[in-house]
Order: sequence, then C-alpha cells, then structure tokens
Amino acid sequence: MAVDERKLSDARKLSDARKSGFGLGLLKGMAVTLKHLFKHNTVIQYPDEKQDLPPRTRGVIALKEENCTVCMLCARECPDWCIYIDSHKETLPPKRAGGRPRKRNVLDRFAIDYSLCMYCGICVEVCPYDALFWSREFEYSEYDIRQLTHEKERLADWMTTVLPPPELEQGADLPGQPAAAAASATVEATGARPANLTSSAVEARPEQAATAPREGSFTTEPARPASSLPPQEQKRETSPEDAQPAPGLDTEVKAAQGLPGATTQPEPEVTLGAGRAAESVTQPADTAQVGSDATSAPEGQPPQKTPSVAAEPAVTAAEPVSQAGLRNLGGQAPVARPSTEPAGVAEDPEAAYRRVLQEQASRGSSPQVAEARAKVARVKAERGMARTATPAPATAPVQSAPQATPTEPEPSGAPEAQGPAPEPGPVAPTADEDRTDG
Amino acid sequence: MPEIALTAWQILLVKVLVILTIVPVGALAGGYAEHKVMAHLQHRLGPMYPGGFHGWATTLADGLKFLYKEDIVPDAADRKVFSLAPAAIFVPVLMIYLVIPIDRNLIVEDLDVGIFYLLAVGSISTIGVLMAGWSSANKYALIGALRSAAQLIAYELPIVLSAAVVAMYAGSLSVIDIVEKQNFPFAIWPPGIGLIAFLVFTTGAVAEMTRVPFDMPVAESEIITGPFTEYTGMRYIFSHMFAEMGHMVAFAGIGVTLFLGGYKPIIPWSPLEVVPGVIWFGLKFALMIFLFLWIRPTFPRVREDQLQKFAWKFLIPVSLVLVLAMGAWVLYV
Amino acid sequence: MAEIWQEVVFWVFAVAMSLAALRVVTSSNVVHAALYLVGTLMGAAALYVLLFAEFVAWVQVLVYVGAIVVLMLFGLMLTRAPIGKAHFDNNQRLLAAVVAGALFGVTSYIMVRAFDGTDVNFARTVGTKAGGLGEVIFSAYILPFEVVSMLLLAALVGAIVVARKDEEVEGHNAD
Amino acid sequence: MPISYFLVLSALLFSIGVYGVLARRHAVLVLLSIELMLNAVNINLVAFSALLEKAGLDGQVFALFVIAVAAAEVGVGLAIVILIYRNSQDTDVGELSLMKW
Repeated sequence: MAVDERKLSDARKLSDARKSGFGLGLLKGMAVTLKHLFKHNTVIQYPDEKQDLPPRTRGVIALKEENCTVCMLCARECPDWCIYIDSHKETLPPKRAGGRPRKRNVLDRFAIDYSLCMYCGICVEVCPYDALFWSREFEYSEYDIRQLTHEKERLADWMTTVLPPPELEQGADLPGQPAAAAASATVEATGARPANLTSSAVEARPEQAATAPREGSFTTEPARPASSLPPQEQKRETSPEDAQPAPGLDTEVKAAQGLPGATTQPEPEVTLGAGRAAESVTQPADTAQVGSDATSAPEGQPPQKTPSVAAEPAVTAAEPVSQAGLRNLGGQAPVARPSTEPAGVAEDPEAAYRRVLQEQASRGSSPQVAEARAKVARVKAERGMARTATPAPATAPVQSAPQATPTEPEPSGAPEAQGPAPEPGPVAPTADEDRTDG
Repeated sequence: MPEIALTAWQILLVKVLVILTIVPVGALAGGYAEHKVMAHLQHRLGPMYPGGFHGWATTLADGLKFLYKEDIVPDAADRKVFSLAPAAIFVPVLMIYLVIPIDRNLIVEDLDVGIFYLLAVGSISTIGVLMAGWSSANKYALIGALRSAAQLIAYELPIVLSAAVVAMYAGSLSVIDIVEKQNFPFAIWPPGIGLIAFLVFTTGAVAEMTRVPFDMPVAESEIITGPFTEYTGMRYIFSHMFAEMGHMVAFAGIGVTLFLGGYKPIIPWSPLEVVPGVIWFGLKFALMIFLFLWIRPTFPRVREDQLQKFAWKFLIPVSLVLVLAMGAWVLYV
Repeated sequence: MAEIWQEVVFWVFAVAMSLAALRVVTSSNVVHAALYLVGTLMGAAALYVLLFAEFVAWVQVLVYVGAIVVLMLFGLMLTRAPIGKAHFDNNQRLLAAVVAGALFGVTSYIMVRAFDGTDVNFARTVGTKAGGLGEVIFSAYILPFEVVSMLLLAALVGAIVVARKDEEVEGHNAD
Repeated sequence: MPISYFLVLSALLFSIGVYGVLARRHAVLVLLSIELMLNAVNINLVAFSALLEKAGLDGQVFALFVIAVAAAEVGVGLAIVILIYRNSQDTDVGELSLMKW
C-alpha cells in the first residue's frame, strides 16, 4: 500500500533526524513554518468573496411541505429534539358516493430550532416521504437566538435551493421499477419476521412513489408544480389503501391495474409475469419523467403516477414468490426461472454469479455494474443456502402476506393510521411545551 | 533652533514619559505583529478589517473592547492582592526598558550593573503572577501561578548564566560596555560559546514570557488562562497581554543588546557607520521579535514535567558549561 | 540640597519598611505577610541604592524578592494559604513584644551612643562599582566566598533530599 | 545624614523580626521573621560600608554573603516545612513536639 510505505518512510526520516543531531528536528519545524510564510495564502475573505461550495453542500434543512404527512418520524428521531410539529386532523368528503369520509393530517407548524440542530441529517434520512432535504443555503444567522427557530415558511423557501436528485448511474434500478421494490421486500422478509414483511413493503413503496412527484417540484420556479396536485391526492397515492386504486386513473394505470388480480395466486410464474408487465408499463412513465425533468413541466404529473401505482401490484405480487426465485433476480425482473419449490431452495452461488453476469452482459450493462450485480446475487445465494435449514418462517408469511399487505399499514409511513399526535408520548408534549415557552 | 535647557530632573521625567508611552504602543504593535506574522506562518491572513488597511487597528480595537469590559473581582477573592497583582506584574516590565540602549546615547540610564538590573527587575513579575493566582480564589489560577513561578525560577537561571557568559566576555556589567565590546560576528563569537549562549537565552526568554511552547502556566486547554483566569478588562490587559508583549519587547531588546551587537552595524564596514544606530537596533530588534513570533506557531506545547526537566537537566548544565568555557576563553585566548 | 533630598527618601522608605515589617509579624494572612515582606525588602534595596551599594541592591532584588520570597509564597501555597483571616499567633505575644521592645531599646541606645555624631558621606556622586566589589570578593574574601558557595550547594542538595518523597528515596531513581 | 538613622531602623526591623519569631506559630511566618532579621543585619552592614568608604567594601561583601546564606536557609527551611506538612498536615511549630519527650 502506498500509504503505508509513506508512513514507513516518514518514520525512517524521523529516526534519521534523531540520529543526525540534536535540535535538527526543531530547525526542520521552523523551516516548515517559514516556508509557509512565503506561500500565497488560500484564505477566502468570506463576506467579501464567497467560496464556490459544492452543489450538494449540506447547509440547512429544507422542508417540502406538500410531502409531509405529519408522521413525526423526524421529530422523534431528532437527537436534539429541535423539530417542532403541530397538526390537526381534517375530515374529507368521501371520494365516491357512499364511501366513508376520509381523515387526513394537516400540517400547522413545522419548525426547526437551528440553535439546537446539530446538522446530523437524521431527519432527512428518516423521512419516508421525502419531505426534508439538504439545502446548500447556510447564511441564515440571526441576531437573537430565539429567531433561529425557523418556521415552515422559511424552511419551504429553502426548497428552491435544493437541487434535483442526481442522475442515476447507468444500469441502475429506475425509480418505480417494481422488481426493485419486490426484491427489497423479499430481502427484508428473509429476516423471518412476518409482520415486517408488510411494513417493509410499505416502506419500500413510498420511496418509489414519492420520487415521481418530487421530480416536478425540484425546479426552482416559484410556483411549485407539485402544488397542482392536491396534497391529499399525493398522500393517497402513497397510502397503502391504494392497493386497489380508485377509478378515474388514466388508461395506463388501468392496464397495470388489471394485473393485481393475479397477485393473490401464490403461483411464481404468474407473479413474475406480473412484475414484468408492471415493468413494461413503467418504462414509458420513466421516460416521461425524464422528459418532464428536462423541461421542468408540471404536465409530467399524470404519467408520473403510473410507476407508483404500478409498483404496488408488484409488491403484492412479489411476496408469494419463492424467495430463492426473486433473490437471484438482482432486482431486475429478468427471465422467469422456473422454481419448483415455493421457498427455501437456493441455487449454487457460483452458478448464480455466472448466470447474473451473463444476463447483465446480454443486457448491455457496464462490466462493473454487471460484476457488482453478479456478486450480489452470489452473496444472496449463499445466504439463501444458509437459511434453507429453516424454511418455516419463510413460508409462513408468504401465505399471509397478500391479505396483510394492503389493509394493515402497521408500523409507520401510513398517514391514516396515525393520529395528529401519533405517539402520545414524547414528541407532541415537547412540541407543545416548547411552544408555550417560546 | 533655540537651545532647550533641561535640568536632570526634567530629562529623567521626559525619559520616563517616553517609556510610558513606548511600552503600551509597543505592546499594541507587538500584538498586531503577532497576529499577522503568526497568521502568515500558518498560511492565513490574520485580521484584515479593523482600521481598513490589513487590519492595522486590530489590537487597538481589542484594547478598546477591554477598556469597556466590566471590571469584575470575584466574590471570594482577596480584593487587595487581586487589584495589586497587575501592577506588580506590569511595573517591572516597564522598568526593564530603562537600561536598553537603543543607540549609544539613547538610553535612559546606563547603570553600572545594567545586566544585573535587567535580570533582577525581570524576576519581580513572578511575585505578581503568584499574587494574581493566589488571590483569584480559583484553583486553575492557583495551579497556573504555581506552574508559572516554578517555570520562571527554573528559566531565570539559564538566562542569568547566559548573560553572565556575555558579561564575562565583555568584562563589564554595563550594557553599553557590552555592546561596545562585541564585534562583527556578534553572537557567533567566541566560536560556539556565543551562539549556544544565544540559543539558551532565547529558549529561556520564551519560557520567561510563558509563550508557546513553554506556556504551561496559561495553557488554556488545561487551566484556562492560568493565573489570569479571573481577570477582566484592563486588569487582564495589563497582567497578561501587555505583560507578555512588554516582556517580549524587553527580551528582544536584551537579546539584541547582549548577543546581536545592539546599535552597531551588522557588518563592520565604514559606509554603514553613517546609518544611525537606532536603525540597526530596530532591524535586529525586528529580527528578534520575528524569531519569538516564529517559534510560537511552529512548536507544540511541552508538558509540565518536560518543561522542568528541560530547564534543570539540560539548559542549566549547558549554561554552566558555557560559563566555564567562557572563563577558559577569557583566560587563555 | 542633595542631603535633604536623601533624608526625605530615607524617611519615606524607613517608615514604609517599618510599617510593612510590623504587618509581616502581625498579619493574620500568611500570603499578606509574605507580600509585606516584599515591601520591606524592596525598601531595603532602595536604601542600599541610597547608600551607594547598587550591586547589593540588585542582588537583594534578584535573590530576595525574585527567589526567596517566591520560594516562600510557593511553600505557603503548597501547604495551606487560605484567603481570609486565620490565627497564626501563639499565646506568647505579650512576652514576645516585651522581649522585642527591650531588644530594640537596648540595641538602639547602644548604637546611637556608640555612633553619635558620625555621618554618612552623601557628598560623593558615584556608587560602588561592581568591579571593585568583585575584586574585594575574589581577593580578600575568596575563602568565605567558596565556603558560601559550598554552603549553597549543600543546602540545595539537602533541601532536595529532605523534601523528596520517601518512596523516591528508597526506590530506584524515579525518572 | 547621621548613621544612627540607619542603625535605629535596622534595630527596629531586627526587633520586629524577633517578635515575629517568638510570637508566630506558622512555620513559614517564622521563616519570614528570620528574613526580616537578616535584612536588618544587611542594612547595618551596608550602612557601615558607606560610612567607612575609605576602608573598602567589606560591609557590602558581607551583605552579599548574608543574602546567600539567607537563600540557603530558606531553601532548607522550606523543605523541612513542606516535609512536616506532608507528614502531619500542619505547619504549627508549637505542635511539633513529636521528639520532645
């Protein structure tokens, strides 16, 4: 290693200096500082000249208010408890005649006390709906420490400085691609936690879904295009109740919609077919997304819905699939491989490695990507083999999954499941207290 | 030009007034120089705004700020001693300036025992530091004061001995005599002895000023500001800032006088004799100050035990050997 | 003229020294006592300058003020030197005062009687040169000088041995 | 100026030192009082040296010796005080009766 060699030579130099005479090290040190006296300094006189910060500098946290579902995850995870959230519940009229009225949370206050915030970014990481972003803004100091508690208006203003997400690398999973969600769902499910099977599906899904509306709002235009879509509709998109989508969606959605009927069948061939169908549906949507990205046109909305909705059948579809079957897919939903046993059987890791490598090569992925995927497949296969001894926990959730998934949005992420103060425990009271104090 | 007749008293008064103005101004200038030199040694710019041009008024603004700060005496402190300590620290520094010859005739008082006076007066500040540390009713202040006193005693000896080496060479304790006796290669002469004595003196001086790398008494990472922890405002300036800067200026002057040939030209070449001694003194003085400022950002702070060990086990033996060597030189060369 | 000026200086310093010395032995704070001693010693140094003994004056400052008193303060702070008053006198104060008063009476009476009418010559303007002092020390007093230096060395070694911690004396050379 | 000025001052300082030695309990304060006495002696010596300027500088030389001896005395004395303090947590000379009987 180059680093080690340099360290070694440094140590050698040091010992040489020790040998060569007393006080030479001191002189050497003084020579070093003297050298710096004559170097041109690199100081930037900040208020006068500004540094060219990297585009994704993590300066301050911005809020995209429409995406916030008041799930309180950020406030709960915040190590400093510097996020204050207030909300109330609203009842919406039923969508259909004869339906039941819906309830949703409306955000009243979202404030971050930047005198407490330590910029750990946990809130940004934890936000399941992509409502919080890092902004490169950093000049927001105040003369009074109390004014450092910035309210949602200010936080929303900073959204204009948030860059759109970077381009995906070549051959990466496209957002909204169903197999990715399916794969992640199954990977989670191998942890043999039946309840988590649904939750991971739910968690995985909003990411896919939320990427779609995000595209529109990343433009720096003052009128944020996402607002053309009412917030509740966005939320509805992401909520698990929409596993059976409402009528009135466009034809593409319907095309995807036709498939979930098959999902209830625990037949691997069919579900994989469904996954592929979903993928084929999403492809045009993705291209549309890219188009909307480039033109920053708000009209990109309708097709953008597609991937999110389409992702759901895939998720539900994926669950009954034997884990061995999907695990090896590398998240790509390739040609269906006949799997005779429902669960617990894995192929030889080396074979999986070679197979995925070939697949990737035939799909034209770059060699690095292909190799990486192949390695992932191998590792997954190895783990699958290790687990074949205990097939029971893997099969059990497979049976129950289809029923559980759409109706029980268990742990988090589903707005309807949570009240305005979702956890009556720590978060809401502190927010109130801080309000009264402030 | 009318002849101004001044009595001895008036001359003395003028001289004292000059010193009283020189020291604070020198301390301010020294503070500014320290900011800038240290910054550039560290690849920075240092203060750039106060005063407009390269932040020349930084230390002035600093001083004004300190002037406006509240003068706080801790409740548990010994008020009398606490208030007297800055004076006990600062006045000796002022007194050092009396015998530094800026030019052959530009000296406040050419004492017969000039060097001895310098060393004696310089050692008084130790009491002030102890007073400050003890009276603050603060454990950090007390620890700092004890460290400071131990350090000042330990490094007083190498300084005295290295000065004694020079005095032996010159055969006089008068600073003017010493400067007159020094010839061209100044510090390097007599070979080896002078240079090592100069290095010993510089090391001891840095330690006496309690500057990095010997600033354990005011090590902020351990004991805040040591003896001056509880001081604010002008008291702080006088006990710490001005005292350190004043010490630095004084030691630079002493070093120039004892080792670098004082007001004499750098090379014994007759055209250079035309240049007034003040300028030569100033040049060498600036060099010396730069040396002190240069040391600070270069070396890390040593540990307290290393500090004492270095003084007692290295510097003092070395300077004793120097005294012996110089004795031999004077006798046999 | 010069005489008067010197007399004024003497009286100023004499009074200050006496008061400081009184405070040294009556102060109820050890550190204050040591600091009052500094006053006395500095006054003595000033008197030495007045008596043309410049070198002795600066030795006084360097050794007494710069070293001995610092050492004293050091010792005080290493033992116990609380801020505030404490009782440091024993119950022989009256006796001590009587003894001291008697001593002062007797000695001053004897000395005034013995040296009545003898004046210090303040007419000269130049103090003692350090060179002359050196010559005296290194000719007539060379033996006492060497003895004193040996004494200092012995005291130094003795002080280190006494103040050292026991385990270091017995154990191997701690370093 | 009469030499008796200096002599009386010296006698006064010496007596004050004697008082301090007798009346003080704190070991370091006793040392301080001894310093006072030595100092009084020094004043005497220097005053006589000035008086007998023709006779040489013997008085000043003696004063220097006294100062040196005082330094040695303080060094050893403080070492003893610190040792005693370390052993008995006390600096009261009246209490140091450990070896008395």
